[in-house]
Amino acid sequence: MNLIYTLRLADDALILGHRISEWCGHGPILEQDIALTNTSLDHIGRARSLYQYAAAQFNALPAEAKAGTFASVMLNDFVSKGAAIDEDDLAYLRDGNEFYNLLLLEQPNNDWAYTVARSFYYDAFNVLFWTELERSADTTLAAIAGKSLKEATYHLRWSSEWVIRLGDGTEESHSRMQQAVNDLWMYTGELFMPNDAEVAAANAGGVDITKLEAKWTEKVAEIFAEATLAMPAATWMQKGGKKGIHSEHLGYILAEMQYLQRAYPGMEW
Amino acid sequence: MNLIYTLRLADDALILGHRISEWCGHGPILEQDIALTNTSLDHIGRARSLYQYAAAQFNALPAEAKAGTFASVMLNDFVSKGAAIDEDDLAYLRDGNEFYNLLLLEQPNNDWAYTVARSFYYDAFNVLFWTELERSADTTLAAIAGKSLKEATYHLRWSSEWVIRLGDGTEESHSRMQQAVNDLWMYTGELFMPNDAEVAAANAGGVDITKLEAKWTEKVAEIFAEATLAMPAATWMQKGGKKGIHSEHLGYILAEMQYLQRAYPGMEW
Amino acid sequence: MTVHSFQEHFDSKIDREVSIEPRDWMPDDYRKTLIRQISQHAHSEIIGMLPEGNWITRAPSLRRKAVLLAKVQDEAGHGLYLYSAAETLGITRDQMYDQLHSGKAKYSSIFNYPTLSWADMGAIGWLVDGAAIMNQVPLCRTSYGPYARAMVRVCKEESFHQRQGFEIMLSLSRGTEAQRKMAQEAFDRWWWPSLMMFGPPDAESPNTEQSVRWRIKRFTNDELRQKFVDVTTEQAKVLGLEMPDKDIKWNEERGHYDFGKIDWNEFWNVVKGNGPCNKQRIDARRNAWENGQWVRDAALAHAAKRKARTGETKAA
Amino acid sequence: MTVHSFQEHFDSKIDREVSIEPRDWMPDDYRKTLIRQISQHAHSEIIGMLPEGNWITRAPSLRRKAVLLAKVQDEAGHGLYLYSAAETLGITRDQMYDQLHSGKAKYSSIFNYPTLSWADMGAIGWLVDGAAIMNQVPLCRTSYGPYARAMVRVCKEESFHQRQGFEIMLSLSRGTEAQRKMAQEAFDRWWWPSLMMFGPPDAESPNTEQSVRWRIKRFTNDELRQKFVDVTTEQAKVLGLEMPDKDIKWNEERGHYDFGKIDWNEFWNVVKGNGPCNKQRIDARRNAWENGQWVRDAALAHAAKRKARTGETKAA
Repeated sequence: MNLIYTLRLADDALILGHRISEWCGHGPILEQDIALTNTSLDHIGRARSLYQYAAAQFNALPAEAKAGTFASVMLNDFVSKGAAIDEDDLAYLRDGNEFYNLLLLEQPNNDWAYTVARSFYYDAFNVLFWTELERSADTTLAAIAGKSLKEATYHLRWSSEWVIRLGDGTEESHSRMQQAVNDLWMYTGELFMPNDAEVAAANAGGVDITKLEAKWTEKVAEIFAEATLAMPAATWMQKGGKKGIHSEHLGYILAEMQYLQRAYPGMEW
Repeated sequence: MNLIYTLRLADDALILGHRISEWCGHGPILEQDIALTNTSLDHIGRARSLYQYAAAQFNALPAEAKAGTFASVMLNDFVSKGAAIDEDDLAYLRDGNEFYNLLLLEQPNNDWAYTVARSFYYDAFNVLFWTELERSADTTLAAIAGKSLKEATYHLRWSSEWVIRLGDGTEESHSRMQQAVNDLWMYTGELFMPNDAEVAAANAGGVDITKLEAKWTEKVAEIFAEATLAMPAATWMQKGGKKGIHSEHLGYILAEMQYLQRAYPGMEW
Repeated sequence: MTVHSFQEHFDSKIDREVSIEPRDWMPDDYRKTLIRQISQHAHSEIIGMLPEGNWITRAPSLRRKAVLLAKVQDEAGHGLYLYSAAETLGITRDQMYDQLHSGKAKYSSIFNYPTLSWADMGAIGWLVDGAAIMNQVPLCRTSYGPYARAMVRVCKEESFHQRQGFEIMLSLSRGTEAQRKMAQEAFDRWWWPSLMMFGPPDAESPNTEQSVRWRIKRFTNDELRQKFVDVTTEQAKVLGLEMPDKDIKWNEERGHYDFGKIDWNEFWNVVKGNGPCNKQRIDARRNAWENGQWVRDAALAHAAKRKARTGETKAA
Repeated sequence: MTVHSFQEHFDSKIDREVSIEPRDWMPDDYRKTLIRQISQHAHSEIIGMLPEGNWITRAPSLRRKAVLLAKVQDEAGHGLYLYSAAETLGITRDQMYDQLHSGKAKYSSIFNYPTLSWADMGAIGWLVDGAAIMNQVPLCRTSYGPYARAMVRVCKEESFHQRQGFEIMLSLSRGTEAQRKMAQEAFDRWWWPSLMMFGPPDAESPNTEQSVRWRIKRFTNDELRQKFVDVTTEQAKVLGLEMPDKDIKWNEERGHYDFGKIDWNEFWNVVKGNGPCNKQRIDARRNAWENGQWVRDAALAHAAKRKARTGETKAA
């Protein structure tokens, strides 16, 4: 269960890191291109630490348990040969229905306002989440949380500033920013809907993500107020990502991301 | 050599069919959505006939020759197991540098004008080309050419009409159409630049594509005149596709197109 | 004739199962109901192109790619017949598009679910087209002539699509373990939304009675749904797939399969616009429309120029 | 001082290898030449992000992905230092962008070639960064202070990138047969364009003499090119790759490798805008710029509002 818990966090990091990396070379301002690439690097770096930990957990499983963990063909082929898996096998050889990232994070970049809104919603959650996870009894996760908290704090400052700048900028930027926070609102509910692994973690004394919503909403409201943005209206919340049921976007992300590993199986790069 | 010749024609058909199929469901006019999907089907259908023929040629080779034909890992793995290959292995398991389609055909759809211009340049060539190839001593190719000529004749009528309609439509459509024919002009030279397989074919009494340029230019000039479009200025012509050196677009096409076959190797669908 | 006698004449045609044709007198409500239903149906075909169109570039074999392309093309064709049928009732295609793009018009909610694997192409053909056919076959004898004739063509092609979908599922379920799982997973995701395609339970379906009278509807939602459950449960056995509903059980007495509770809360939410892909679908169509404006403008302008030139030639 | 004595003072600094700083007097030609060269260099870094950026989402391992991202980020950083250095000479960054987007300014032609396989990430690091370093190391001691200081940072990072590129090539050439072929093919494609990076042959390079005098240039194109051929030929042996030039041969007498004829026709065509990706690269940058206009406008507007509010607060 801890394995899926770890993987889910890793998938969040990889998929958001991927999306943000699509901006590289195409940002509106050179300094921001650099800042965003830096953020992408933080996410990819966190993904690596988490996948490494997940791989270690998997490799420590008894053979029978290993065989039943994943359905993805190429990963299972690899496992069935008795080889130990590593971070890349988890990132590159799982199919979409075994990715557990939030729907929010796979949504397209669209424009700068959407990219900022997506990060802002996630960063605001992350600061609360890593603060809690840093107290985890699992020392590996606690260590990752400590580092991630520092990064998330910085990310949140950046995305908050941009929410405010665009919200309280020009008429056009205000309307684009409002549109972005409205359109992405339906993906924020999933932040606080635990999947089985997260329920189990909470029951075992880990982070109870359902308890983070109030503080998160408070933070969002605070920044939106400064940004002169209206809080989005209550809506039906989308879910599924945490259980491997995604939007149509993830398939395209993976087709691109995993192509080389799939086309040249089992090679070292 | 005939194998590469056949494959090249198949690749043209598949890649253009793929690009056109991207419009399906997104066309500007429902009737045209249907017309374009029909064209895509023609191209995919031709690709199938040609890949089937190429696969038969390959399967008839002695084992040593087979081993040296392709470099693509998954295709070679397949071949090395002694299995006969089929149309899908050729379409889905070759890497980009073993695709020989024209650079023109992998260019993005961009807008309706670009899509029309790309097809027009190619259709005008195809009518001339299939007319010649229909007389081929290779009865399989001759039969495919006969069917393709009928289709190409229809395709050319469609694309010519649209060149004229947009060229001689509104100010905006005129300027978009002119831009499209100008921008794609640099990819038309390759239509008449034979690769080794085409040189060998011409030497053996097959179609000499270098001889088709004059008639092609005449046709293009005729339609552009009716469309009130200026002939694009002479420019340096891009080449490489026919030798497997493509633009950056092909890699993305293949990552998407081949993903499933790569992720689930060796399965029947 | 007075309005009263028009009405009598109309009613008698309905009773004798004679077709109502575009030039015939018809009650306003009949016209409105038909426009709503036919245009919804046309929109469903057009929106329905998107979830399947999503896999054209990724189809796992060239044969499957060609078949899928042809299928999506057929859907465009269905849209075309149906828009034409609706136009005979005095609404233009552009008006109907406008209703679709502005969110005023509805379309089948099933297309607001995402297509997530190749097996979804099988599941949609098998289940969604299967359910559509059950809904639509009775419409081949519906009272309004142009609609009935359009439905004859539509149903013929859709039963072909349904067989193709079933065949995809069969290939997968007889394939590798991974393919069987892919098929099962798609079945699991599409099952409940397919049941919802028959509409709300009869008790909550207000239009049924009048529609039955007009032969716009010939069976109730629940009747059709039951038939679908019965047929599909048998087909799932052939495929060797597990029913996604643990409560499915043969009821000897009723001569039907009993089945579990449908989550109508989800249904109404998707109808109201809260499905996973509502926004994405409408955005895609609206973008196609808006990005195509200059193309349509050009086609009109060119046609006008041609006409003017022909006029000049004639005048000369 | 008279202009004459300004010139003498400047010349004497140049002779004594003393840095020229932004506030110092300098000849117009010197200023113009530097603006042209530094902005071209900055543009090359920015355009250079694109061919490598093309593989970030497709990098074959997470480690390689992170390293590539960091590298492209470094290039953005180099662009930033260099634009700043150019700004000290009295041109704004927006003016320089405008020159780039309008096609008036040049950038290194090498970035007009497409990146077609993962091995291109190796080849670019190894060859393109390798050639760049040879061109640039002498600039660390160039006469204009801000440029020289920027180049110290740039060269340090680029030699790191060059090693990373070589390491990618090494992994591939020691990998499977398919990987070795991928590496060889990339080497074949990037070799000649890399040689062209040193510019036209000395005989056809008009600015050299003056530039050498100003320490904007310290070696001639042909000198640097020869050095590159000598070094790279040895490195190719370590990689076990074949030289893409069949005429490469050690010349005992010269103490250098002889090499084949460069296709200058291709070079000039790419410079003139006819390379495989010239249009694509400029379009990408122009799109980024145009699509970012509203973002920059918003940032300015917000900053102005903030400032106004702070002013009000102070005034109050």
